[in-house]
This record gives sequence, structure tokens and C-alpha cells, in this order.
Amino acid sequence: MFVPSSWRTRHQRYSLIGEVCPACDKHIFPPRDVCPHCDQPAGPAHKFNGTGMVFSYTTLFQPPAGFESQAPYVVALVQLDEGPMLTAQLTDVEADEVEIGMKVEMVPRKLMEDGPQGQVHYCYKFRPLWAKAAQAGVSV
Amino acid sequence: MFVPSSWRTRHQRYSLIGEVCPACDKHIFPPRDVCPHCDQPAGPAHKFNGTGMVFSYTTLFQPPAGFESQAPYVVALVQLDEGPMLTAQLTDVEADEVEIGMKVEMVPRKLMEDGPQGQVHYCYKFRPLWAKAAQAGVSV
Amino acid sequence: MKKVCIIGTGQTEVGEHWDKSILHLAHDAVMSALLDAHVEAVDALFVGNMLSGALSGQENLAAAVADFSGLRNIEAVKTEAACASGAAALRMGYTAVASGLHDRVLVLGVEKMTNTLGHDTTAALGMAADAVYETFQGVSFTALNALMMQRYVWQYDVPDTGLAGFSINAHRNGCHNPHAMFRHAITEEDYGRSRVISSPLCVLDSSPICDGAAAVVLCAAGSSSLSDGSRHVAPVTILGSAAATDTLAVHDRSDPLRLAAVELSTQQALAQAGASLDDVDFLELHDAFSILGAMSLEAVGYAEPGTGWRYAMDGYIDIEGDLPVSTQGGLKSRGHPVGATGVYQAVEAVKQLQGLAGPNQVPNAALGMIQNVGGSGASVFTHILGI
Amino acid sequence: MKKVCIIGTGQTEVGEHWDKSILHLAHDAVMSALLDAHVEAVDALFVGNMLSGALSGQENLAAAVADFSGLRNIEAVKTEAACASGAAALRMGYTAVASGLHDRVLVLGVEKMTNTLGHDTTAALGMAADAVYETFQGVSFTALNALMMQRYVWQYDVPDTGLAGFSINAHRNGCHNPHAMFRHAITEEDYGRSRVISSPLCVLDSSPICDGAAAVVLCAAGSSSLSDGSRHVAPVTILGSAAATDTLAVHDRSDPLRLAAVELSTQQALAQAGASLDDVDFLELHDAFSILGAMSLEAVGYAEPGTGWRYAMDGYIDIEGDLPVSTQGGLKSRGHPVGATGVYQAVEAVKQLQGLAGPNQVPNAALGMIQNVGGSGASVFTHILGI
Ligand SMILES: [Zn+2]
Ligand SMILES: [Zn+2]
Repeated sequence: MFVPSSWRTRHQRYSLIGEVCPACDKHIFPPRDVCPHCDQPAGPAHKFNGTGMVFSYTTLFQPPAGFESQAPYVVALVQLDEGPMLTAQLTDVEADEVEIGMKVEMVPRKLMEDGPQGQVHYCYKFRPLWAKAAQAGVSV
Repeated sequence: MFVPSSWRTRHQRYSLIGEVCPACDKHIFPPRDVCPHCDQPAGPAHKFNGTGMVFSYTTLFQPPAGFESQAPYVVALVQLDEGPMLTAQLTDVEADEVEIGMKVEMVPRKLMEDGPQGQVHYCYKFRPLWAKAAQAGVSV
Repeated sequence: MKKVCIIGTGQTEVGEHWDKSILHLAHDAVMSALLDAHVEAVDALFVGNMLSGALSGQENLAAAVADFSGLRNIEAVKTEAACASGAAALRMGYTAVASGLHDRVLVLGVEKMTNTLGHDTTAALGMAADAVYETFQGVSFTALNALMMQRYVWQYDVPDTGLAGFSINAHRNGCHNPHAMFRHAITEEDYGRSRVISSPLCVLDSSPICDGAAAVVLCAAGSSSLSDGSRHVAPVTILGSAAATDTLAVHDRSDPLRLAAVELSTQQALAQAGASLDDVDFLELHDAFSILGAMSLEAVGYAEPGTGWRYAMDGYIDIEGDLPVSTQGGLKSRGHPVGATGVYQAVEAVKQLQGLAGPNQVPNAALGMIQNVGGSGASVFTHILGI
Repeated sequence: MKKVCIIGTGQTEVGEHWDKSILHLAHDAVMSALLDAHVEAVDALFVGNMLSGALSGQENLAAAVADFSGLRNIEAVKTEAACASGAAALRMGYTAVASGLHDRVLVLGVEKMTNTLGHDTTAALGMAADAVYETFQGVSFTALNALMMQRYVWQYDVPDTGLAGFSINAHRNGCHNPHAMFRHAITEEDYGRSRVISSPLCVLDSSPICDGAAAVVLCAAGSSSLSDGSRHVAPVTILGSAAATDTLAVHDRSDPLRLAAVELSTQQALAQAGASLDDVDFLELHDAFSILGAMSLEAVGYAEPGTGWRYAMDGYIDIEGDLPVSTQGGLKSRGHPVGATGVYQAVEAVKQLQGLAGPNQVPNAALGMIQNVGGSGASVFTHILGI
């Protein structure tokens, strides 16, 4: 990813900052200038709570340049609790444990490096929600 | 340069192989499928003798990616004796010695490397014609 | 608007042309099309291409092609709409002639993909998707289709090899297309054994990385170009041309299994042609992946949501079926040289309509629909051709 | 063909927009243009852009812009003709409306160049030239212009600061353009002291690397869009539109100092407009480098070969001169966000014709010519606008 682009999108990628539309109250991620639901100017920032559900998923065996060393890895369409869907890697889970409908939560993780001397990019990934519960010693 | 492209153009770049148009007898470099002079299918291969004249030149101080370590260097429009013009680096000459009308001859030289582990690309460059004469001990 | 005819076609074999640059490929298709049209010159050149910058280091591509092919000084423009760049060029050419601006134009689709290593090509293709919120996450273009396929298979309870029918049909038809990249048949067993690229999507769900160029010559009906006595086949008419878009990212669609732009552009093209789905004798759809075949059949309107895959399994899309699909092998078997594909579809449809489709001839084909999809459904162009 | 009007314009400030992505820049220009035109929707979007793939990793750009700007589901196509991509989009939009295919379209030019390091951007711009026989030799795009300049200066015996007039004029005009990147005047002394980039071409001969987006709304004359009572300025009409190409490589031209495609497209555009050079009240030419300014004045027909530079020295191209040139700063001072430039020219010409050009107003401007050049003269688009 280009450095200025990485800088511009840091709040979205580190903290899931999106928007709530002032006109139709729908949640929007990533932030846009125009609400995709009602076409009015999109609204104030909103920090998503980071939990959601796997809408679909895939395990990649032929990664694009920059991701070669990570393959195979799992990518999912995650529907956030507030409504919007996004594309993200899953982490802390085996590929064969993933299923549609699985509850997940956002964790910031290292995504890739632009070569040995390049920038290290961090981004949201998602892990199974039970991991949080397990860490806290709570059964779910 | 992309490896297959480098392979495809090796004869042109190492040996100045062009064409002579069978319809209008004009010399063509680089080879084309259609003669740019008479629009007929272009002709059999022709090895240019490699001598020509500087039509114009420039010294680059802001090189494109891949050529950073060489700057400043001199690039010229060289009109070959047989007619066609081409764009090439000048070599074995100081920038302030170059002038329009100067006679030059082709020499194959290293052009660039695709990074520390990448392919090394060779290509035609041009040097003052007196260099040949000087090497042979002949005054011009 | 003037009526627009296709009076000549040209195409290179689709495959790995290590010995040809993008300009050589373009030139081959351009020359065949001009020869076929019995014309020497055109007023303008529209070039569909997605990746000449990334994979050949060459932009200003249309001027480069015009120059290299001896079409000196004419208007030349490149259009980009990802994998639908070819159909975008067809539509620009159509508009230029329909408007009366030009009498005769050449539309070229060309892509040179074998200049780079696999993962670089994969990354370049990813530029069809959202650069920040899809590609940057490590998602390949194939993976985006796999995400749609996984959900589709789950939601509609499709059996393991349920989507095999599209590839089997494509390969069966491709066997008889001398310009196709793959000319061998495959079975459901082959499909079942095929290596997974991005689960559940396997090699035999996916169109190949390849090179190719295709061209058509367009002219206005009634033009002097049409009255050339040496022409021996009837020109084909573009009866409908339409374009529509959808969200760039799959995740931004209210229903990621619905190709809204396919639906919309189909309806517009049919309306312009004054035709209905029943009038369509064959369909060249954008089967870059099996899942796109199924979802397209649904969005075009032939199948209810979730049932598209069944149509490929029961003979419906065969050459002899109710709706022949991908009659020259489609993207899967003829190959998918990205920006060239839309023009290959036009070339193939013209041959069907002229009765020149050889062993793959659809009997009495009088109306064909061709559809080219850019990205995971973001840019869609639908054309209806008739004779 | 229908008569085509420009009913609204929008532009972002040209500069280094570190805080805006290519989609945000595009959206800003799109929204201003729609607002200015008093319309909420258009039928299609044509996007001129050269480098979204190389510098933003984003193709399928037109669909991306339509999506991000809320122009959902409309036709959207990107056109590429190197530095003339913007004018190519204008011409596609013009054709779409002239044909009757669409009633109202949006033409956008956008370029985001500050996403990468200098030499990467330099390499990307080089894709406008011949990838193998120019760029691969280590020639930057600037160096190609330097090669023309060196020869020009030698052949026509131009004094040291002989080409300074174009940049001086551009900067003088740019001072009063709130959207210009550079709003300071320069002197012949500044020019003489300017750092050499590629001899003899110096920084002050050259347009800057920058970001920008500009948009215009086109509609058919007589359309209901035009009768909106809230509009208070007269629409501008596109009287002529023409495109031509030349060899891609400078070295392939029989005379490398002659811009054949400029000559050809100018003549065609004038013929269509029924106008002569004398009728032109101002000229927005493609002064990406001073040498292009001089050679363009000659190819357009105002100056004899080798004399173009003199016209910039003696007041001829001032706002008050016989032929005002680059009236809002041109590429040198307003800036040259590559694929956006052709649309900036259209926006500025519209304002001149509507009498809204502020301190740079050309008195009684009724006819303007705008010219956008892709590569070192390979792709040229000329438009004539009138009121
Ligand atoms: Zn809203
Ligand atoms: Zn010849």
C-alpha cells in the first residue's frame, strides 16, 4: 500500500472508525462522502464496537504479491453488528474451524510489510468471539 | 523491463537488427509489422551498421526509477546513417563534449539492473565515432 | 441515432504468446479485422485494455496501437472498465458511429498477461477491486469470487460439484474453437479432483491467465463501406447497447449474491433492441468463474435466485439447449485475456449470427446477447446483436 | 448530431492533497459540478485518468468514482490517452450526448500523483512514451521534451531564456486563479536561475507533479436540464471536437519539431465549428513544458515553424494580447494533474466564455480553443467552445 494512503486510512484500519448517517441513521463503514443508503452527505464519525458475524469466507492458496509468505490464510466477509459488511482476514483460528454465521471480533494485527525495508502495515483482522471470553475465563 | 519483453527485443537491443521495406526500400528501426513510410507489410531483417549522428541530446538530473545510480547521464536522439532515428544513451563521453551533429557509433553496454537480484539488461548505447578511430591508432 | 453494423472481425488465438508484445498482438487482430471487412482505413480506434500499464509499462496505448498498426493520425482512445474494458470500447465505438461522428471505426480488445510472474499478475488483476478495503486485505480477485461462491453454495444448498456444469459446457464448446486456449473436454470427475485455489473455488472454476486480441470493424448502416461488392456475408447489427455499474466492493452490496448491474444493463439493452429474453438465441456471458455464470443467469433473468447452477447441469445451456451459453468456450475455455474478452464475445456472436460458427453453430441464430463484467460485478456492458 | 452544452463545472484546487484519496478528489469535483449545473443525477460518467493503476493501485476507476460519489448504477467508463486522458473523456461525453444516447452526462478528469516517491512517479509518467524504445533507455518524460527543446533551440537559434515567455505568462495569470497550484509571478531572471532538470530544460520550463480533479456536466441543447429557471448563467456550447494521433515515439517522426496531431486536430475542430484561427478569442494550450507551448503555437497555425517562442516574448499571448494563452495559469502554473488537465481546460474556458474569469477575464470572449496533448504529441484532442 502507498504510504500516504496508509496514513489517510489509519483510523479506519486501526480502530474501525466509520460514520453514522445523520439523515437515515444507518451505520457506514468505511466512511464515505455520500451515504450509500440515502445519498445524503454522510455523517459524523462512529467507532464500531468490532463484533460481527462471518457472512462468507475463503482460504487463499494463491496469494497476490506481498502476501506470499502468509499463504494459506483465511479471508472473510464480516457483517458488523451495526450493519455494514467488510472484507478482512481472520486470525487465531484454523481454516477448517471457520463457518458461515460464526461470531467474530476485531483485533488490530500486522497485515504485511512492503518488502524487507518497507513500511509495516497494520489493519483490522477478526478472530472468533469465544477467544475474548476464553481469555477472560468466562464460558460462553 | 519485463523479462519476456527483454527476450523478445534482444536482437534489436544487442545488434541493432531492423528491417528494410521490400516495397519502398526504406530502412526501419525498430522492426515493425507495417512500414511507417508506405504502410505495406514491413520487410526482411537488416543489421544496421551502427553509425550515426546526434540529432539532439540531453543530460538527465532527475532519472526515473531504476536509473537513480547513474544520474547524471546523457541521452540522445541518434539519426542512423541508413535513415531511422532512435533514442539511446551516450557513453564514453563527457556531457559538455556532446553536440548536435556529432558522429557516433553503437556499442552494446549494460543499461540497468532490475534491483540487486534482478535481471541485468544490456542495450545499445552510442559513443563518439573518434573513439573507434583512436582505438585503432588512426587519426580522423 | 444511426444504425450500427459490424462488417468485419479478427482475433488471435488465445494463449501464452511469449513471442509477441501487446502491440504485435493488437496488430494481428487489427489486420485480420480490416481484411475481413474489406477496408483499409478507419476513422477512429477504440482500444479496450485494463493492464497495459501494469504488465507492459505502456500507457497511451491506443496511440501506440494506431502507430504500430499503420493507422496513422486517426483518433485513438483506450477505455478501461477492468475485465469489461473490451465491451466498454465496443460501446464507445458504437456511440461514435451511432452519433454520426464517424462513419467507420475499429474496436480492439487486447491484453498481454504473460509478461510477469504469477503473483504480480494476480496483484495487478486485484486493481479491479477496491484497492484499500478489498485488495489491501490480501484478497485476490479470485478470492472475491470464492467469497461469493462459498456463500452461494451455503445459502442455496448446492452439492459439491453443483457448479461444474458451466465449465463442462465451456470446455465442450471450446474443443471446436480454433482460437480457444483450452480445446479439451472435462468431466464432472475432473472438476471434483481439481486443485483448490481459494476455497471452495478450484482451478476448473476459473478462467486462465492468457494473452489475446480481438477486433471488430463498425460502420453506419447505409454507409458506402457496406456496399462493397466483394463482401459475401451479411453484416450484423448492434440492436442494443447498455452499461450499468454497481458498488465496487462486494461487501458494499445489500445482497452480495445479486448482480444488480447485470440485471439493469440487460433490461436496458433488451428494451433498446425491442426484444425479450425469449428472443435471445444464445448468450455469451461473463463466466470468468463458475459462480459468475450462475449468478449471471439469475440476474439476466433466466433463472430464479439460487437456481442458476441447475440450468448448467441439465443441458439447458448446451448448443442444442434452450439457451446456448458460451458457445465458443466462453472465458473458461476460450480464455479471458481481460481487456480483450468483451471484443472476443462480439467476434464470436457475429460468427454465430452469420452461420459461421462451425461445429458450435446454434441453429437459426438470429439474436445474440453478449455480456462483459468488470470487477466482481461493478461494471457491466450488455450488447444485443442481430442479423 | 445534437448540439451539446456545458451546463455546470467543478474543480478542486490543484496541489498536493496528502489528505485526499483519488476518490475523495473525484467526489469533490463531481459534487461541485452537479451543484453548479443544478442537477442531482446524470445518465453516465466518463472519467479521464492515466495513472490510477500505477499510483493508487485502483483500476475499474469509473465504477469506483460512481459508487463513491453516490452516482449509483449509472454507466461509467474510464478513458486513457496519457496526459490527454481528460480531453478524451470530454470527447466521449460529447459523443454520448451528441448521439442522443444520453441526455445528460458528467465528464471528470482526475489524477492523484502524490501517493509515491518522485522517481516512481517519474517512471509512471514515462508510460506515456514508447516503453521499450524510449522509456527503457532511461529517458524520462521530461527528457523527451528536453530533447525536442535542445534541437529547437539549436535549429532556430533561440537565445538562452528565449522560451521563458510561456512560463512568465502562465505564472502571471495563475496569480489570480484561486484553484492554481502556483500563485506567484516569475521573472526572466528567475527563469534564468532555475535549476536544470534535463538540459536545457529547467524547473521553470516544467509543469509540477500534483493532484487535482475537474468536472463538467454536459447536456443536449433543448434538453429539459437547460430550462431550469434557477440557472443564471448561459450554457456554453461545444462547437468543435476533434482527435488525432502521431507516432508514439519522438524519434519516429519525420520532423520531431512538428506536432502533426496538433495541426490535424486543430483543423478538424475548426472546420466542425465553422471557425478560423482569427475567430479564436483565447487558447488553452498544453504547456506541460515551454517547448510544447512554442511548438503548439506553430502547429495550431499562429506562428511559423521556429517562431513560436517569440510570440510569448512580445505580449502576444497576454490576457490583453492578440491571443490570450493559458488564461488561468495553464499547465505550468495552475498545475498539470495529468488525466485531469483536459477537463480543467474545459472548466476554465467555460468561465471565460461566461465572463466569470475574474481578473483574468478576456474581454468579449466568445470563442475559445482548448487543446490537450498526450505523450510527446502522440494523442491530441482539440475542442472549441462558444457562447
Ligand atoms: Zn443515509
Ligand atoms: Zn515501405
